[in-house]
Amino acid sequence: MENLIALLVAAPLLGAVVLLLGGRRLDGTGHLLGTVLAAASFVVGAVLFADMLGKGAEERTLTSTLYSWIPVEGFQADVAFRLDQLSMTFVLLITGVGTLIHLYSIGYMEHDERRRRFFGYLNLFLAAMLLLVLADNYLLLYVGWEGVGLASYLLIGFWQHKPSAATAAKKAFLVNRVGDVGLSIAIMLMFTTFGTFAFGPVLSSVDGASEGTLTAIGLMLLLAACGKSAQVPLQSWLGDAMEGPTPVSALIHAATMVTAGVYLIVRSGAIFNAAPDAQLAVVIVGAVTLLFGAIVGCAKDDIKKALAGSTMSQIGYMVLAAGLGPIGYAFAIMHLVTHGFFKAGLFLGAGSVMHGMNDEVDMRRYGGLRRYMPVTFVTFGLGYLAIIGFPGLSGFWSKDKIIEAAFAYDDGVRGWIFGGVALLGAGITAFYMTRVMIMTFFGEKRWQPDAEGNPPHPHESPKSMTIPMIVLAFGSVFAGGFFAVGDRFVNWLAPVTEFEHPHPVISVPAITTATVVVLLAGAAVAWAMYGRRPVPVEAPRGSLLTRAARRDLYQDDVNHVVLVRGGEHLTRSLVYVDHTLVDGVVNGTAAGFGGLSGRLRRLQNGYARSYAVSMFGGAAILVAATLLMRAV
Amino acid sequence: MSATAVHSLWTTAAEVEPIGSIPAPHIEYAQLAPVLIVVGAALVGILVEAFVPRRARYHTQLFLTVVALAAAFAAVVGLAAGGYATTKAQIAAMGAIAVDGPALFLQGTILLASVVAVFTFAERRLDPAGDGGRVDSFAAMAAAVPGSDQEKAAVKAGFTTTEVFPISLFAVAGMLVFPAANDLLTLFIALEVFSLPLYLLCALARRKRLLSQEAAVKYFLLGAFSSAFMLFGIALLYGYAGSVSYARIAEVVDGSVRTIDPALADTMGNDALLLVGGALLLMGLLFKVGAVPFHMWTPDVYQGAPTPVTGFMAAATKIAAFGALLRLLYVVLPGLAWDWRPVMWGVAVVTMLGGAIVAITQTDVKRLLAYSSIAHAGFILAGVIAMRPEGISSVLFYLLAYSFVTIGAFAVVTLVRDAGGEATHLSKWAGLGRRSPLVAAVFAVFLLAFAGIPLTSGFTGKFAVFKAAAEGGAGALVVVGVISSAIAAFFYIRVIVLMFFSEPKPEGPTVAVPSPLTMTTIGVGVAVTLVLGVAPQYFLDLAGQAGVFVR
Amino acid sequence: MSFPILTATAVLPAVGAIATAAVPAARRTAAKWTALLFSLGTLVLAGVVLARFEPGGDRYQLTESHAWIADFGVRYELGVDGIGVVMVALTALLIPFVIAAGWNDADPLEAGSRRWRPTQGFFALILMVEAMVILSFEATDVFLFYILFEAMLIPMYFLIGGFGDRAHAGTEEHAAAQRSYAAVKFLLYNLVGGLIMLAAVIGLYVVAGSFSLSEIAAARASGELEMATTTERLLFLGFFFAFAVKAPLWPLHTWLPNAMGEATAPVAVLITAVVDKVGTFAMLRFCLQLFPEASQWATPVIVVLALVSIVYGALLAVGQRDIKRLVAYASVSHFGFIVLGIFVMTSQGQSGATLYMVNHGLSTAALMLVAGFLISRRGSRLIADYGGVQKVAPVLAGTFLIGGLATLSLPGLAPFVSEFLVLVGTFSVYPVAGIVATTGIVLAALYTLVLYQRTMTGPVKEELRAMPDLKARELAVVAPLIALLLFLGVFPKPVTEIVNPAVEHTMSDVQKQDPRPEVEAAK
Amino acid sequence: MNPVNYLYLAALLFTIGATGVLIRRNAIVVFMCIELMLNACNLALVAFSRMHGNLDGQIIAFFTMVVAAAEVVVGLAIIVSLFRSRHSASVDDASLMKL
Repeated sequence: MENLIALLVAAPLLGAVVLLLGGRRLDGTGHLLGTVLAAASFVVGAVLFADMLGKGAEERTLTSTLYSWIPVEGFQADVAFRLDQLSMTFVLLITGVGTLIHLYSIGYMEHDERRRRFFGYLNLFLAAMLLLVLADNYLLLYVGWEGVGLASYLLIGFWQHKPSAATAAKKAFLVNRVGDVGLSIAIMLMFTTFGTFAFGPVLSSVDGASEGTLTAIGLMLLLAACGKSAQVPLQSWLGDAMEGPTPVSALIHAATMVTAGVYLIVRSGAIFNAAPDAQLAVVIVGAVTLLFGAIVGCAKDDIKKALAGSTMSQIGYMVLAAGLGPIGYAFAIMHLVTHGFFKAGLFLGAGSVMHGMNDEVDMRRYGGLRRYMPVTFVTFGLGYLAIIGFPGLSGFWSKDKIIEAAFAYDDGVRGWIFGGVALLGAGITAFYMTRVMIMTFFGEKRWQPDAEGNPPHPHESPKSMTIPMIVLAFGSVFAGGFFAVGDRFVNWLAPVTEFEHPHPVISVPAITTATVVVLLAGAAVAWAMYGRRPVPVEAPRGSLLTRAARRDLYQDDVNHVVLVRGGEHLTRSLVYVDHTLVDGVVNGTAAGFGGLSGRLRRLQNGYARSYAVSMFGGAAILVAATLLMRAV
Repeated sequence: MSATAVHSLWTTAAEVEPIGSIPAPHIEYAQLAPVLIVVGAALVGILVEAFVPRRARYHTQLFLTVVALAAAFAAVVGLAAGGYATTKAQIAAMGAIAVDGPALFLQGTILLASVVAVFTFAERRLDPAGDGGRVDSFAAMAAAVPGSDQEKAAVKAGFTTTEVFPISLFAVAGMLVFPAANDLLTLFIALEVFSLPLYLLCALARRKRLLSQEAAVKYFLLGAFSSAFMLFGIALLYGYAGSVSYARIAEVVDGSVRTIDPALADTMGNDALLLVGGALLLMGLLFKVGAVPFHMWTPDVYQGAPTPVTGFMAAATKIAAFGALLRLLYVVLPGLAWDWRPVMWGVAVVTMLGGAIVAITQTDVKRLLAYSSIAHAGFILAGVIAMRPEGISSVLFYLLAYSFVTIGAFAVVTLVRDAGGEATHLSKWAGLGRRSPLVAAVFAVFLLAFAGIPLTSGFTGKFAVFKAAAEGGAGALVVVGVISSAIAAFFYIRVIVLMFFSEPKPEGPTVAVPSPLTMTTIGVGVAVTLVLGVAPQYFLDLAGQAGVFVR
Repeated sequence: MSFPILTATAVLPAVGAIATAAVPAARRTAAKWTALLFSLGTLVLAGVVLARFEPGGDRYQLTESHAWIADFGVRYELGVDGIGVVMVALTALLIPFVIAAGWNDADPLEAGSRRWRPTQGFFALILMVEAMVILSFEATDVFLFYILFEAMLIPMYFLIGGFGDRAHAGTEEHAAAQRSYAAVKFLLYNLVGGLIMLAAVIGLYVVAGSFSLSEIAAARASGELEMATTTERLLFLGFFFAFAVKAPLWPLHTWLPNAMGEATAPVAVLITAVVDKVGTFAMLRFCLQLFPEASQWATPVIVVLALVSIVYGALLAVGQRDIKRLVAYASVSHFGFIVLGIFVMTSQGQSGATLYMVNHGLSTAALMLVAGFLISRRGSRLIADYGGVQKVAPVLAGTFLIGGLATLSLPGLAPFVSEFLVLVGTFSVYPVAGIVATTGIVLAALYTLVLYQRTMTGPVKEELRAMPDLKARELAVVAPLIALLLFLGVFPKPVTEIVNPAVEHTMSDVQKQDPRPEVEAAK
Repeated sequence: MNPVNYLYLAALLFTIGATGVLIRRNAIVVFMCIELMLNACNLALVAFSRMHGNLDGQIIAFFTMVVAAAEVVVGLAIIVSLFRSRHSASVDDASLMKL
């Protein structure tokens, strides 16, 4: 069985290599090959899953070491895999959703002449992501970590001829790099502290290390997580990442890659458990992002950007949960999975809408689409109900648990604060998602002809696109319930993440009711604002908050002024310094000698008698010096 | 003067030599063979000028000269093989001449250098042939006024100044004696014997005669001036020690003298005589090696003199002068080391730096090489100062290496010509590498050797002297030397850049194809440069064995 | 007396150089092939050396020793340790690519004098450089090394000054001026460094009375050779200065951008990927072995300089408008990493540094050569003159991207391994330095991706519409490099296991132990 | 009388000669000044010879005269040729080569 693990990664990797090196001759069949290999990976995952279920909770962890990667004195980095319940969860999510989205892309990218390459990149992503979750040590995880970053870079910038896409891709990579600094420093800290960075040894010998060190490691891991999972303050790239093709947004920037941060934190749970300060930081980041994303989501008219905001916010929930420690890990992952289903579904739905609307993304130019694309409408609607946490659907189970856990964060003020934030978030979520729903599928048509002037003819998307949507819709409806009933999911994960029951500051039923009330309120407000009144095609100026939210709360502007401008000035001045100062010193010396030479050679004035003088003087000096030597 | 005084004069004299038996001087002809051969050949050369018909003179003289030099060299080798360089080293000719390692090594070097230099003297393919046949780079009729009808006639008739061969032979003879001189008188005579012919040779350029004459005048006046100082120094030393023999003076200086008569005791008490005398003598020699501040004749003379002569001077004079300097400092004045070493330090430093710095802004190849020769003099001085056997051998080696590079370089200079004769202005050398890569490459090799780039003789020599200096505790001097080498590198590189990386000028000079003579000179130069750079061990051994003075 | 394989590795290219130079002016292609074949032959020999080298064996293997200049205590002593053998292999490996990449760079534009043979000269010089570099990696005699260290400047100088990049702004004269300025700057910087080293070399001889690395090291170890602290420090500085110029280390780096900017891309690769490595290699071999105490004394300063190089180089790379200068500054940054790794004196640091030399060689070669192909197509080095290349020449763009990703040391590509090793090695002894250095990886991403974005993405520039994609020859040059980058990225073991023993030797020279971890982790 | 005085005289003459070389323009006169210096040396030599009571000094003096004569031959030849081509014997006119 162990040997199969490598196969999980190998299959999509093979696909990537073949598709990218294959050249034109694969243009016809490339996408099929890619999809098949993704599916193959999923099948392998399923087999391993079945095998795992067959075992007792304790011996479910599989490890396999392929070879010693970097053998250097006192430094052991192996290419080794670890398949336990946690990674298995991810494997299934990644390969499952991944396969569906491959399927979807076949239709979605039909008319793109570079489709083969697109599938190559998708496979590359799957390979990297699987490597990330299967790695048995942090360094190998780092490889996957940057690998998914690369894949996301390539896919965001897939339409490279669009400057905006290229810029977005670059931005994504750079912001992620900042996070990666955190990860690499964390790894170095582990190395200096434990002399290794393999999961087993590190996590099992945490007790020995000082809390300060662990806090440092924790914070560094958090920084990494912020980068990858678009958490404040490194969230700015996610919105722009929507430049990529919609399947990419669905797979990478909703379902899987962006959740890697959560995985990292949960995986490193032992470290965080021993470093409460780090945990607090995690919780705060989660809470802030949760609100940040939600607010941004409320103001965006670009459907994908709105969903992106929501993603940010939902991941905020997960991070918050992960920060709560053993009471939250399981729920974080659970929400991660359910979110994977419904957010992917939502994105695919959005993609399907755009597909029918000449790639229009502005919701103000949609309206009344439910009649024209029923399947999309239904699936999207179910996803919508799921995400707002409508009782009974996936989102309800996972999110509600997180809110409970948040209230349970050390009985007292903190519990109230973070619980409240989580609760509030739920309300805002309901608001902006309702807004999206209404603006897209209800109300009157506000369609506009596209740049070429041909009006849109909305139509349902081909089967290859709708089937994945339907499957995901099922997921978004039932997954949560399935997981929650009898704490299936929690028990499943417990051996890895350990679990203790949260004890909220107020009773669980109260919290649940509060949640439902809040979300209904949110939905109602949204209906009042967008359902009852007609939606203007041109966005109104809007309140201060709205305008701020449209500009991602000015975070980009700050970055631009501080980092970009500042950086440009810095480099420019450095270039100047290098040229004038560092170089100048040398050239100056040379010039100095030249001048000296020019002055000295004037002594050579051509007059024999002056030469004689110098000789005479020289003789005099010689004599004088000799006598002087004797004198002293 | 009273009779007793007169008598005492004799009697005191008698203490040096037993009364009444002033023996007939016995001369070890064998040991002096090199010098004698050269002098003899020179005299024959005069006769040839007198009696052999003009047509035949050139070949006769060339043959005679080369054979003489070769024979002399053979004699040197013979002596060295006979152990005179090491075990049987001795003072010959009534104490006048030392036959020892350094002397023989330097004589050998001088002779070799002279041979290749004479080849360039004899080069006749470079200047366009006149009606009277091919001509070399010496004046058709030195006595004629430049541009006068008389000269035109002489040129038309294709006269050539074949006297240069005997003249140069005389110079060589003087140079052979100079480093071997074992008393001050011989030293002085040798100095004049090789200086006077050089003065003349400088005046004999075929082209640019005004410059040539000017060079001669400057060289002559300043040379005479310096030799006057030197002579005065000799006088004072003689006054101090009461003798001109090196051995004797040395004894007196370090106080190991056995018999002290009252007069000697009197003068010995007066250090001023010794110090001033020594200083002036030193100055005379420093003038010849072209050390700052006695260097100022060098650029002008090097530029004005006929290029073959310049090469000859630059190489041979330096060898001879440094030989004499070594002998003086190591044999005569070691007892005075504490006094002269600091002074020489100063001289070495200013010479290295001065030569290198002034060279940066030179625009004439020959002047450039002149200044570079000054800088090199400084490097060699660093070795001289070491005051240890390695010092001697390293200097000997350096001289060997340097002389061939120099002659080669100047030989290359003779090849680059335009209407006005040699095109020595640097601007004309632009793009030479494009027009005739071979010549440029060869010259580049020489320049790199001057710059002391590894795998050339220049590096080995520089390393040797610096090493000796460092071992002699002159580390600071080494650092200065290194710095000035860096400065020097700059202008050698400049020439290379000019030759290879700048576009050739349309009206640029042509590169004359020389006869086998000059080719040999250049070829030997390159060969020696590379051999001494890559596999110098044999020659280092030679210099090492030769590095012991007889006293 | 077995076959002197090490000498052979140097002699073969030298012979090749002569053979190439001897090819008649008209037969340019013949000259090229001669050069290529000889370089391949050298590669084979290097392979043999690699094969015959036993990682577990003596420190110096395949040694040769012959009397040379007894007066100076100089012997012709060769021998390779793990580091040396790897560097030899790297050099021998890169030269064929350099030659193939520069295939048409030296064809004379106008028919000059019939004796003017630029093409022959170009390839002959490259082989000459190869010979000297290889020998300098094998020399275990300080004097011999010094000679090569200096002598290799001359052919390099002619390569830079004589065969400039034809893509230049402004007139031919201006370009020529720029070129010779760059060449002279290169030569003077290194010559000054070398001469200062010469003083130190002489000093070393005066102190130690020998030039043989092994002898001196042994004498030092046995304590029979005592160096006064000041003496040792002065000598160390003399040596280090020369190597720091060559490496180049801030603030002695300014010759590199000029040289790499003006030279043709292959020559630029030769400079940064091959010749400069001699500097870092020499730090490892000579500075640390001969002057361990002084090295440790100087470590803090050097670490700081290295950090400055890393950050400063990267920032300047961001600020460049000229593609090749950008790569040059990137190299400055990378050399900062190498020096850092060498002087933090931990096994990881030094293994990393050695590995880094190899990987940097490969990655820069890849990036620079592709850049060269790009530049030769458009005839401009300015980033601003490009845009949207990936649309017209996807393969070129792809290879360029991979080269760039290697430069920013993306995990999975070789440079990541070495860079991370250096970082870990640094962090374990100088945490702050480690963190500062880590910022370098962000900047690296910045300049690489900005370069890629500006040149390859966006709408296609008019002038580039007709740009052809990589030709077979060019692909043949780049593909193997990329393959190697990938291979060593996932499986660096072949190199590390050769390097490790050598590193342990060095560590014992400087009497350093790796810091123990805080906690003994439960394995 | 005390031979030391001759030395003082010699020194004086030598200095006069040297000064002459430095201040006079006419090549011939300069040359004569040099001759004067040589003769000063001769005087010194002879004086020392007297003091030490051996003959070396006197012998050198003779040699010096010969050398001086030789110098005259060479020197005049050069100077005359210079004079003929420039119609001036001023050493300062001969300053084409400088810097």
